[in-house]
This record gives sequence, C-alpha cells and structure tokens, in this order.
Amino acid sequence: MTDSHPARTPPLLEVAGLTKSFFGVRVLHGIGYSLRAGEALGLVGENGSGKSTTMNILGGVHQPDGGAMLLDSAPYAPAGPGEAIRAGIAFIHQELNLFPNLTIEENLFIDGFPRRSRLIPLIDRAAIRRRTEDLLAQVNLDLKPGTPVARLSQGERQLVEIAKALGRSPKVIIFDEPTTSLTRREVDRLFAIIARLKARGIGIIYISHALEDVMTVCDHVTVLRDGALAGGGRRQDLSVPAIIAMMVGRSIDTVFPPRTVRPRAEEALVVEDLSQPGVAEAISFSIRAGEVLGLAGLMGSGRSELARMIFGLDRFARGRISVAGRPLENPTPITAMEAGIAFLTEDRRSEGLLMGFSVAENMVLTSLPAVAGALGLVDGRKVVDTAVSMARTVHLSTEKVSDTLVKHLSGGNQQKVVIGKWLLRQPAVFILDEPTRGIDVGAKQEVYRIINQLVERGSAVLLISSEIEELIGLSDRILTLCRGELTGGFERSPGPGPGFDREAIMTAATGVAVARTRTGTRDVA
Amino acid sequence: MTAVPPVDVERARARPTGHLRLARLVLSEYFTLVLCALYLAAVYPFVPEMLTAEVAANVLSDMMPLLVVAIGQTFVLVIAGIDLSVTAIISMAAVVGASVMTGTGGYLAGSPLAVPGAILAMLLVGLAIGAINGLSVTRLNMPSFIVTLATRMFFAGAAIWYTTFHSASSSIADLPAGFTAIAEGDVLGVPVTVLIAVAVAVAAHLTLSRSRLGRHIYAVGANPKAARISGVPVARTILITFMISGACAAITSVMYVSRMQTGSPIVGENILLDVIGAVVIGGTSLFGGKGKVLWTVFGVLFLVLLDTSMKLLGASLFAIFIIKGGVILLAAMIDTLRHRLMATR
Amino acid sequence: KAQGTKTIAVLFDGLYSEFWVAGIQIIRDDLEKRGFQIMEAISDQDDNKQFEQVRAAIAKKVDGIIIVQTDSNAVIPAIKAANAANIPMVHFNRPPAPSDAFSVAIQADNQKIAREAVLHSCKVAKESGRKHQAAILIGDLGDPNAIQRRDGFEEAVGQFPDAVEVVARVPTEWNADTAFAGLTNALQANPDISFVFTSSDFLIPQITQALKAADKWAPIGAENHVIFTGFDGFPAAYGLMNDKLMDACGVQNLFYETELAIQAILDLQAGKTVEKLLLDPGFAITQDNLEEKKEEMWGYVLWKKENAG
Amino acid sequence: MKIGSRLLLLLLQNAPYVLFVVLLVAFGLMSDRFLAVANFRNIIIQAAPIAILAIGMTFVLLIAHIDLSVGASMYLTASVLALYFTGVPWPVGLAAVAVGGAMIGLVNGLVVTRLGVASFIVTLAMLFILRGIAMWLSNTRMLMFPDAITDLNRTALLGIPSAILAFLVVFALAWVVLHQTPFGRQVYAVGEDPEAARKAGLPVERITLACFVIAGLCAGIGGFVTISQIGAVGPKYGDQVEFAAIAASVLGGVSLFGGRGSVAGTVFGAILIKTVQNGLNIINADPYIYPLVTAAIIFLAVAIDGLRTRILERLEQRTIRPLSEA
Ligand SMILES: Nc1ncnc2c1ncn2[C@@H]1O[C@H](COP(=O)(O)OP(=O)(O)OP(=O)(O)O)[C@@H](O)[C@H]1O
Ligand SMILES: Nc1ncnc2c1ncn2[C@@H]1O[C@H](COP(=O)(O)OP(=O)(O)OP(=O)(O)O)[C@@H](O)[C@H]1O
Ligand SMILES: [Mg+2]
Ligand SMILES: [Mg+2]
Repeated sequence: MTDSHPARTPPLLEVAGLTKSFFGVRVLHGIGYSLRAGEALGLVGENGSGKSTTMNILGGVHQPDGGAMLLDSAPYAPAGPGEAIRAGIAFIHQELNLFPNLTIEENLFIDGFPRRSRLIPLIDRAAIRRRTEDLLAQVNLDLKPGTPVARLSQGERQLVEIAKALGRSPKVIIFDEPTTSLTRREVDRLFAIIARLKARGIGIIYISHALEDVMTVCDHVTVLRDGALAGGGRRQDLSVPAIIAMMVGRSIDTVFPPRTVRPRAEEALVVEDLSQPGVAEAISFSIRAGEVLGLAGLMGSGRSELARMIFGLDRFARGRISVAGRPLENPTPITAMEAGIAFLTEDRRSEGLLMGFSVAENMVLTSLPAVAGALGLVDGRKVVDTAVSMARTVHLSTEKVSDTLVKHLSGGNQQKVVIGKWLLRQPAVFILDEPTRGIDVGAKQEVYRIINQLVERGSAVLLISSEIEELIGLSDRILTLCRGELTGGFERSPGPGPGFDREAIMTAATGVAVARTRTGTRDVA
Repeated sequence: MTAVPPVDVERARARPTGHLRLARLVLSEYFTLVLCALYLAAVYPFVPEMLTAEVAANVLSDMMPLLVVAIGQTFVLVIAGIDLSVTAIISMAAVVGASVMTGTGGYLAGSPLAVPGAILAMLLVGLAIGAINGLSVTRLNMPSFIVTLATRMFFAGAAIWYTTFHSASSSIADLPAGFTAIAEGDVLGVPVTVLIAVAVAVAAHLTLSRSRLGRHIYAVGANPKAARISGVPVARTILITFMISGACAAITSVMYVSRMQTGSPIVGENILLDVIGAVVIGGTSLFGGKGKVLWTVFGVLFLVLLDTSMKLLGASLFAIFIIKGGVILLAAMIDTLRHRLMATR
Repeated sequence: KAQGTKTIAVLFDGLYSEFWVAGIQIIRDDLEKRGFQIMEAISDQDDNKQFEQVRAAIAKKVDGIIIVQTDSNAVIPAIKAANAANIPMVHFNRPPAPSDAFSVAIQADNQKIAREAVLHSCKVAKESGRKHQAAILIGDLGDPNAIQRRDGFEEAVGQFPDAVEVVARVPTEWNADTAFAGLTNALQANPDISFVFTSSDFLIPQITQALKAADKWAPIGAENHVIFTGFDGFPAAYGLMNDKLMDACGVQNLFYETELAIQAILDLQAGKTVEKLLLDPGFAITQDNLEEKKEEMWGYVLWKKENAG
Repeated sequence: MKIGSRLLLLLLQNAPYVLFVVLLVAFGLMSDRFLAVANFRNIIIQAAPIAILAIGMTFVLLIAHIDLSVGASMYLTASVLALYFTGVPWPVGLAAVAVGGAMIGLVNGLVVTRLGVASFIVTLAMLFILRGIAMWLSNTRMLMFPDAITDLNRTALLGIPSAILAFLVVFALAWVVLHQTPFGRQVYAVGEDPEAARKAGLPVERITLACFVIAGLCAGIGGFVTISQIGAVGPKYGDQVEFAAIAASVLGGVSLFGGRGSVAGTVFGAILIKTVQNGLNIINADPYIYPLVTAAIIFLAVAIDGLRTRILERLEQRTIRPLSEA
C-alpha cells in the first residue's frame, strides 16, 4: 500500500510483493501499490529503478517471479500482452508500439478487427473507419483514419496510441514516459485527456521523470529506488524536492550547478546562411569557445535537422559552416568530426549506441586511432584503460567496461556512455540534442556537470532541449527556431535571477502564427 | 532477413552452479570444435580410417579452399549482408585466370609473367565483382541478397560463355607447371595451400578483431545509423567487405584451378550452401554484428569432417543430403539453445 | 584391408537421367555378382569434390576405381593420384583429355551417335519433299556431353541445308520446366516447326506435353507429325519408336560399356595391358533398323522388363 | 510541385511497369510473333507455377523470414504423388500435394517458432533433407505422371486454361487474405516489428507458423501446376526455384526485411521474369546469353527500385516549412 487514505471503495488494482530477476539479477524486490478507479498514480524513480519492469508485469509483457495482483478484487496474472489487454489493462509503452507500415485505423484494431460476419473473417472496413474517427475525435486528433502512421509526427503517434488504448474500453491505462517527445502544447492536451479519462472512472498509472508533470497529473505518487519501494503518498503531502530525496536517497538542492568561466572571444563555430528548401531558411549564428548556446524551439521546429546538417548527416542547399576559423565544406560526419565537432543525437537507442556491444567498444568507436598500438592494430589494453578512465570521468555506474553490454544499462547510464565516447575526442564544438531526454534527475545533474566541465575546458556547446528550464539554467545565450527560421536571440542578463525572460523565449519560439504551428510542422510533398 | 528471436527473459532464472566445466565448454566459442570431436568419436567405429595420417592430410587440404571463401563470407555476414555470388566469382576467376596462362592460346602463354599475371587477373576478377556487389548495395540501395543473386546468375553464365572463346572443350587446360605447383608444392613439409589459407585466416582475424576496419565492420553490422553518426565510413566499409569476399573467392579459385589443373567454368558451382552453412555453423550471425574468423575455421572443419566421413563410408547421394541437412539443422538448434542458456547466466 | 574381398570405388558425377541410374545399377549388380565390395559416391557435377572422393577412395585402399567425371581436363589430377597409389582407374562413358597419366576410358562417341541419328531424320525430312523448320533442345552448356551432342546435330543438319533449317535452339540447362517452356515458346514463335532433336531422352515427357499442346503429337505418316530424334536410348524412347512417334534415337550401348569397364578393371588388376581407349561405337536406332537392333538397346531391355510384369 | 518533378515522380513510382513496357516493345520489335495474344497467354501459363510459389514466398518474406525449401518441397510432394497416388483422380492428387506441402511448411514453421532457429538455416537444411528423402523414395529415377494429371495442362474452363485459373484463384485468395482479413494485416504488423506485435497482444508465433504453412501450401499447388505441364519429375526438379520465387517477390517490391510489399507486385515480378525468358526463346537468342540477360534485367529492376525508394524518400521528405517560401 502506498498510503493510508480511508478506503472509500475497494481499489481497482492492487499489487503486492512483486519480485523479478533478469539473468539472475534481482531488479524488483517486492513492489506493491494500489490504484482506485478515477485516480492517477504517479510512479517515479531513477533510471533502472524498475518502473518499466513493474508495468511490463502488469501489462503481461513479463511474468513476475513472486507477488500477487488483484484486478477488480479478482486474482490477475496475465500470461501475455493479449491477456492483459482483454482484462482491461491498456499500456502505452515508453517506446511507442505502432506499426508505421499500417494506417491509423489498422493500428487501432490490429489485435482485434471487427469482422463483417462471425463466419467470414473479412475486416469490416466501414466499422473500423467509423470507430477510428470517433476515437481520434476523443483525443482531438484531426487526421484521416487511412493515413499511414509513418507520416505522423511523434506527438501525433502518441495520441494515436492513446486512442488505441481508449478503443479497448480499459479499466487501467499505463503511461510509460508519455511526454518525452511531446511539445508543451501536446503535453497540455494530453493532461486534458487524462483528466477526462479519470472522470470516466479509468485508473491511470503515470510514469515520468518530469516530476512537475507528475505533481500536476497524479493524485498519488509511489517512489521506487533500486527496485524497492522508497516512499510515496498523496500529492498534497509531497513536494518535488521531497520526491527527489526519496528517489536518490539524498537531497539535490542546486539543480543547475554554477559555472565559473566566461565565454572566450574566439568563435568556435560559425554558421552562415544555412538553407535547405522545406527545412531551414538562412540560418546564421556563431558560438564562442567556452560558451553554451541554447537552441529553443517547438518540437518539429527543425532544431534536430539543423544539428544534423552541421554535422554532415543531412544535406543543405546553401550556406557556409566554419569551425575554429576553418571552413567546413560539404561536411560529412567524418569531416565534421575531424574538424572537431561532436554530436549527441536525440535518439540514443537507434542512432547513438551499438546496443549489443560493450561499454568499451561503444566508447572507443569514435577514437580508434587513439587506441591503436603496433601496426595500427587496436590495442585491447588501451581500449580498456581509455574506457575505464572515461567511465570514471562521466561517473558511470559500472567499471566493467568490457563485460557490460550497453543494452543492459539504464537510460541515464547509456547517455553517459554516448557522452563519454564523444568526450574522448575532446571536441571543440559539442552539439547536444536533447541530452537529458528520458533520464532521471540524478543523471541529469551529471550531464549538467559534464557540460560545465566541457565549457570550462574551452569547448563550445550547442544545446538543444525541449525543457526550457534546462536551457535557461545552462545557456549563455539562447536562440529560438521556428519553422526552420531563427526568430530570436537572447543574452543572459547578468546578476542573480533566472537570467532570461522565459515568456519572451516562448513567444519567439512559437513564432507569430502560433495557431498555424501544428499544420505547419508537416507538409508532406 | 528475419529478426533475431527475442531471448525468453521471463523464463530466465538464476541457475545453480553445477557441471561448471562442461557448461563453460558448451558455452564457449570452442563449441563447434567440441562438436567436431564428438562427431569424430561417434563415427570412428564405422570409419577407423578417419584417424589415419593420410585422411588427416586430406581433411586439411580439402578444408583450405572452402575455408578461404568462407572467411570472405564471414566478413559479409558480419555487416548483415550475404554474398551468394562467391561461386560465380570462383568460376569466372577460374576461366579468366586459365585463359591468361594456358599453353594453348593463353594471353601470356609461355611468358614468365604467365603465372603471376594469371593470379593477378583472378584477384582482379574477384575484386571487380565484389566491387559491383558492394557499389550496388551502397550506391543503388539494393539488398545484398538480390544483388548477389543477380551477379551470381550473370557471372555463372558469363564464365561458360567466356570459355567458348578460349577452348574447344568445356574447360581450359594446359596450365603451366608453375601454377599447378601451388596445389602440389610444399614448404618444409607444409603444403602451399595451407600456407596461403593460414595467411588469409591470420590476416582476416587481425583485420576483424584488431584493426580499425574490423571495428567499423562490426559497427556497421550492428547498427549502420549509429555507425555513421560515430564517424564510420559506412558505404566504404560495406564496399570493402564485399571486395574482401570477392578477393577471398578468387584465392579459393586459384586453389581449385591449380588443384584441378584446369580452368573450369563450373568449378565451385555447387559449394554455396557449404560456404554459408559452414560460416553459420561456426556461430556467425546472419543478422550482422557477430562473427569471428576462428568460428568459421571450426565450422569449415566440422563440415569437411562430415563430408570426409561420408565419402569414406561410401554414403549414397541421398544419404549425404539427408545427413548433411540434418546435421546443419541440429547444429543450428544446439547453437540456439546454447545462446538461450548463455542469456540465462 | 578385409581379407579376400576387394573393393571397387564407383564414382559418378550425377544420376540425373535414367541412363546413369541404369548404368550404375548394372555396374553395381555385376560387381556384386563377382564378389566385390563397392564404395559409391556421387560428385553432383563438382570435379573438385570428385577429386576429394578419389583421394578418400585411395585412403580407403580400394582396388580399382570406375569414374564418371564431369570435365575431361579436371579429372587428370585424380588419375595421377590413382597412378601414384597404384590403383587402376577406368572412365565410364567419358574419356579424359590426353595426358601422361594412365587410365583406361570407355567412350561412347556422343557427337558421332548424335550425328548418325539426326542424319537419319534429315533423310526422312528430305524425302518428304518439303523444307522443315527444326528445333534443338540443348543440354546444360557447362556439360561436355551436351556440347558434343549439339555439335553432332549441327553437323548433320548442316549437310541438308535445303531440307532442314534450324529456327530454334532452346537451352534447357538440363531442366525439365525450362525445356518445356522453351519448346512451347519456340513453337509459338515458329508454328511450323516439324523437326525436333532432344539432347537427352529424359526430356521426352516435356516434349510430349509441348507437342500435344501445339497439336503436333501424331505418328509417322500423319500430316502433323513432327520428325523427332532422341538421344540416349531410354525405355521411353523405345516406347515412342514402337508407337511410331519417334523417328530415330542415338543409342549409347550401355550394356557393352559397363561390360567393358568392369573387364578393364579386372584386366588391370591382373596386370594385363589394356588399351587406353575402348570404344563403344554406339548406334543410331531408326524406324528402319528397329527390329534388328532393338535387342542392343538398353532401353528396350528395360522396357521389356517393365512391360512384362 | 513543379510539373517536371511530378512527372518524374510518376515515372519513378511506376518504374517496374515502365521497364516492363520497354521490354515488350524491344522484344516486339525483334519478333513479330512476340506481341501476340496467344503468346501472352503462354507467358502467363508459364509464369503461373512460379507466381503461385512466389505468392507463398511473399507471406514468409512479409514476416521477415525466408523459405529456401519450397523447391525441394515441390520435388518431395511430387515424388510421393507419383509413387503412392497412382491412378487417383486429379483433385485427390492436388489435395495430396497441397496437404503435403502445408505439412512441410508446418515443420519449418515449428522449428523456427518453437526453437527459435533462423529460418534461413532451417529451410536451407530442409532443402537438403527433403531433396534427400525424395531421391531416396524415387531412387533418383524419373517419375511419370498419368494422363489424368498431364491432360489438365490442355484443359480450360470458360476458355481460361487451367494453369491460369489456378493462378488466379490463388492470387485472389492471397490478396483477400492479406488485405481484407485481420490475419493479413497482422502479418504486416509482425513483419514490421515482431517485438512490438507481441506487446500489442498479437499471436506472433501462430502468425509466423501460418505464413510458413501458406508457403508450403503454395509450393504444393505450384508444384502440381508444374507437373501438369511437364508430366514427369527427376532429381533436378524444383532445383533453384526458391531463388526464382524470391526474385519474383523482390522484383514486385516485397522487402526482404519484412512488412512491405504485396502479392500483386509478386505476380508482376513472376510475369516479368517469364517474359524475359519467353522473349529470348521467341527471338531465338544465343543460348549462352540467357542467364546474362535474365540476370541483368533482374538487377536493373531492383536497382531502379532502390533508386526510386531513395528519390521518393527525398521527394516525400518531411518538411518543416512550406517549400514555396524557399
Ligand atoms: N528485458 C530485460 N533484460 C534484462 N534486464 C532488464 C530488462 N528489462 C529491464 N532490465 C533491467 O531491469 C532494471 C529495471 O529496468 P526498468 O526498465 O524497469 O527501469 P526504469 O525504471 O523504467 O528506467 P527508465 O527510467 O530508464 O525507463 C534495469 O537495471 C534494467 O537494466
Ligand atoms: N511528420 C513526421 N514524419 C516523419 N518523422 C517525423 C515526423 N515528425 C517527427 N518525426 C520524427 O520524430 C522524431 C522526433 O520528432 P520531432 O522531429 O518533431 O522532434 P525534434 O527532432 O526534437 O524537433 P526539432 O526538429 O525541433 O528538433 C524525429 O526523429 C523526427 O524525425
Ligand atoms: Mg522505463
Ligand atoms: Mg530534436
């Protein structure tokens, strides 16, 4: 039990004593919680604390080693996802679970299409269209049911997942980190939908690292630490710092560590007139050594695309890039790296890491010449030494760098590996695209600390983040990007206080035609 | 290709530690070698000749050509590709090489450059077809399965056609003694083909496990997107990999041609399944990112032992088919079980 | 080695048609009758594999090798290996290329036999008084037998330029459905085809099907009869000759060849000198000489056996 | 969008068909016999077996697996038919090979799903085993089929030759199953991402199994159509047809990585391949160039497809801002 409020009605869902091991390692040590109809339960904890695992058990993806679950006061032990769905548990996974090659309507009914008749297994196309339209309306999504999911933005896909969950008339909906790729406005829309779901008597389990969001949405909060319960309670009895203290076992007071150095005079990266039809228009800016330049913008405003163009991953039609005064013509990732640029992608899983490889192998991939020995062959000793020392630098939780596979690390630690592999190159310019996406407060702190160390050593940092607080806390300057165009530039005002005008940045980021941004984000040719 | 089957984590439990030795052996990368030993023990009562020096020497020399081409295939499989064209490369290189050096109308007939010229031509054929494969995959965005299926068909046909311009019979003979010496000669008692194969294997092993290129190859096989962003020249790596496979096939062709003293346009035509089978039995994944030269050595050894024993038994063709298929299937099943076991530890 | 019993290795390159199946069976029966053990292996048209099989046979210390290689040049290292091990080697049906290695070959002259059979058909064509359009089904282009039979065909029709014109050369790759499709297409392109030669009788069922579909399956004398020449002398070929559906067929004398092969092995073992080349002249069986020659046709003997029971 | 690029887009989207038309024109110019209705009927009859096989292969490719055993499966079922079902009426024969093929598919599927062995290896091993068993049963002899079966080749219903009829029925069924039934859509989902499909509650193993059974079933039916045409089977029967079936599917746009493609494309691919062979036969081309031309055309078609996807991706790329402004 997470708390001791008076039992008005029997709980919708009760979980007690869940245990679970992977490969002989215990990751859950007796988790319990309960959920009432019409209420939202927040589940928080550091990376790898077991949140997703707990929910995977509830959703039938994994089976527990021990413990019991009661749904509507009846024993509940799903043998597979299908069974959980039929029992009324809808699961919106951390990594979205849609099929881009199918249409929205097909995705909504993939596990149970309405048939034309009981005997003939033909899909009743008219029925699914009607019901899809209805469900899309429920999540305020104005799309044609026949649209292939491949064409949807991340936020739209999230809403489709919710619509899919609604189609099952669920008793419980689990949201595993639903906001990591949503814009603020989409987040607000999501919250409105969650409020409506609660009003309909559906129980919500909400997992997130965004503690403010949790405090907004949830009625109760349960905190996990290292696979065990670390506390929790009713929302009104808790505060964000208190939750953080429960999560990490200590209190973290200053969120953004102070920085002692000022940007230097020399320009590390200069971008002039960068343009690509449909993506970017005449973008010019520069970053000085020792400076953090924040790039703010709505989701889909083209920040990632801009970063990818600079790093030579995407082509551009026009424009010049120079690093430390030297022009970088037709950049490719290789020439960009040689010029001193490093790039941390927003998609750690599919672009940042070789998930099945060890920490050491991942780390040295970008700096193979540095670990070469005789005959230019890779020297295994040097590899391990290099990786171990970098693991220390980034405070990685493991030092078994050649035995630990990256896929077995938590999100935060994975991010440290990516950062570490770029730090090994001692980059003059480090482009960080959403460096704290999906990682917990403790790990975020580490990332902030590393950013500070970087600029103190004289690197320039281009920081892309959807968390405006993060940009304000870390940047020396902030640019705003809207629909592929720079729409504003802000200098940190000296002295105490936040240093930036949050409202002004938001306004610049949304551009003038605020109302048009949603349709404007996508224009399929 | 298919996705790697998910490991059944839910069934995974901490295991009590017993039979540790055996378990470690079964799980180790020497597993295929263990299988070889087990197989030898099983067939020994029926074919005692298996353990004679003569048969051992035969096994060794039969292994070498297959090993070299299988090593090339290993590279391609590691980048999650496949090279079905190796057999056609062997045939094409064979007839081109023979047409250069044959005493009857060869381009370099009688010249002291005939042998080196022919070997060079064969290597060039291998590299060129490998380059066609690689460029088609990288530049034209084609799946390697189809590219190499098409080049296999093309060059198998081309080799036969080419022969008609250089010989009245169906193959090109009258090769210089300097060339046939490759198959017959030895250095301090070690056959030349063994030396060549060992050199290829060592070079390939160092390349894959120790060189920068090797790291790039594994990275491309595991995740090309991530590799590209980490500064790996993905397209070039793929191209080089196919060229390595082509060159290895050409070296195999040199061995076959010198052994048969004939450039035949159908030499090696039927060994594709042996090549891929050997590599996969060794443990290299068809899905990329995983594979070792040593594993391939064991895989080839296993297949050749199997073949040799059946030759000595005088097994009929259908028995060979059934046994070979069954053994490949069994080895793959054991390998899968082994990986499941490994995942639970 | 096991006392008393001697072992003979019988190495064929494939059992792709009834000729080889019957051949290996006759050799097998004969050797067994004489008290030999047999070590059999099929190389599947892979000369390298066959070389390895020869070495395995040598390691097994066999007392003689009967071999059918795919390529006449590529077999020479195998002969040398057998020479070095002092094991007699006899080539069944296909001779090796000339070399200083010693072995005995039984040869059927594919080209000559094909030529003779086709010559008969050409004469039939000429006697009909009109010009015939001809199609040849060519075997696998990598197979020397196929090439020789094609060359024999070309030589024969070359002598009758005004009676026969070759309008379709259909590659079959020794593959039944390729042959069927190829002949069907050739008949489509040249509806007047009235002369067909197949490089092997094993394609008879497909040819029958294609000709039936084109309404050209009729006995000799009928308006829409196609002059049909076979090769090998299969039981099915005899059946067609008997039914007057086939005009001529090049026959390899299988019984004679197997007899020669086994005798040669025995003689070599006994240390007698044997000619390097023992010829099976083969013959063309035609409607004219069918009765007198059929007993020599292996296909007839098998056919008789089948149709007796 | 500009007219020019729209035209380019249209051309690219239909590139395989453009190639087909080019081929037709080329062969048509070389022989006046080529562009005849009877010849097209011929082409389709000849393409029917491989098309049926490729339709089955498409199911397996769609779930990102592969079946290399279909040719051997054809040989084994045909041998069993010839040896043990002599004298049965043809519908019984057809049922026998279809059931036999489906059972072989079931074995493939069970090993793949239950034991988790890669399908490439399973079906490769099965290729050897099935071929071996068939040679053993038939003693590597040529097996003949009775007139009841071979006469089917010359039978027509409502003027449609039996081979074309069989092919149309299989095609229509496959199309409906893939596009109009829950199972079909789930096949696409499993092919796209089996792990996601499992999480979505789909019976991934059962679907995988079903696809292998369908491939086996189609191998049986395709094999039956082939034997009705060629009348006899020998040890080379069905050799390498798996590659032809895969080539036909890929030519028609089926991805080897699962989740993309359709049986309509597959059928087109099969017809394209047979058209090339037919055209070469009709123009009496030099036998030596057959494999060269066929390979070159397969290569070309897939190369165009690869380029097309790349260019289409670029043209249809997500844009952040309206293009006209740029
Ligand atoms: N399928 C799996 N196989 C092996 N280990 C796993 C698996 N899934 C989770 N783990 C391990 O279990 C632990 C708990 O992971 P879980 O995903 O539940 O954490 P989480 O709280 O959701 O973290 P995050 O905030 O990063 O999403 C981690 O140590 C993780 O590495
Ligand atoms: N309409 C779309 N079509 C295809 N992919 C999309 C679409 N919208 C978003 N994505 C992909 O989803 C991921 C995240 O979405 P999005 O691009 O909106 O966020 P972002 O990259 O953070 O935005 P920004 O461009 O401002 O950095 C990206 O990998 C992007 O390529
Ligand atoms: Mg999680
Ligand atoms: Mg971004």
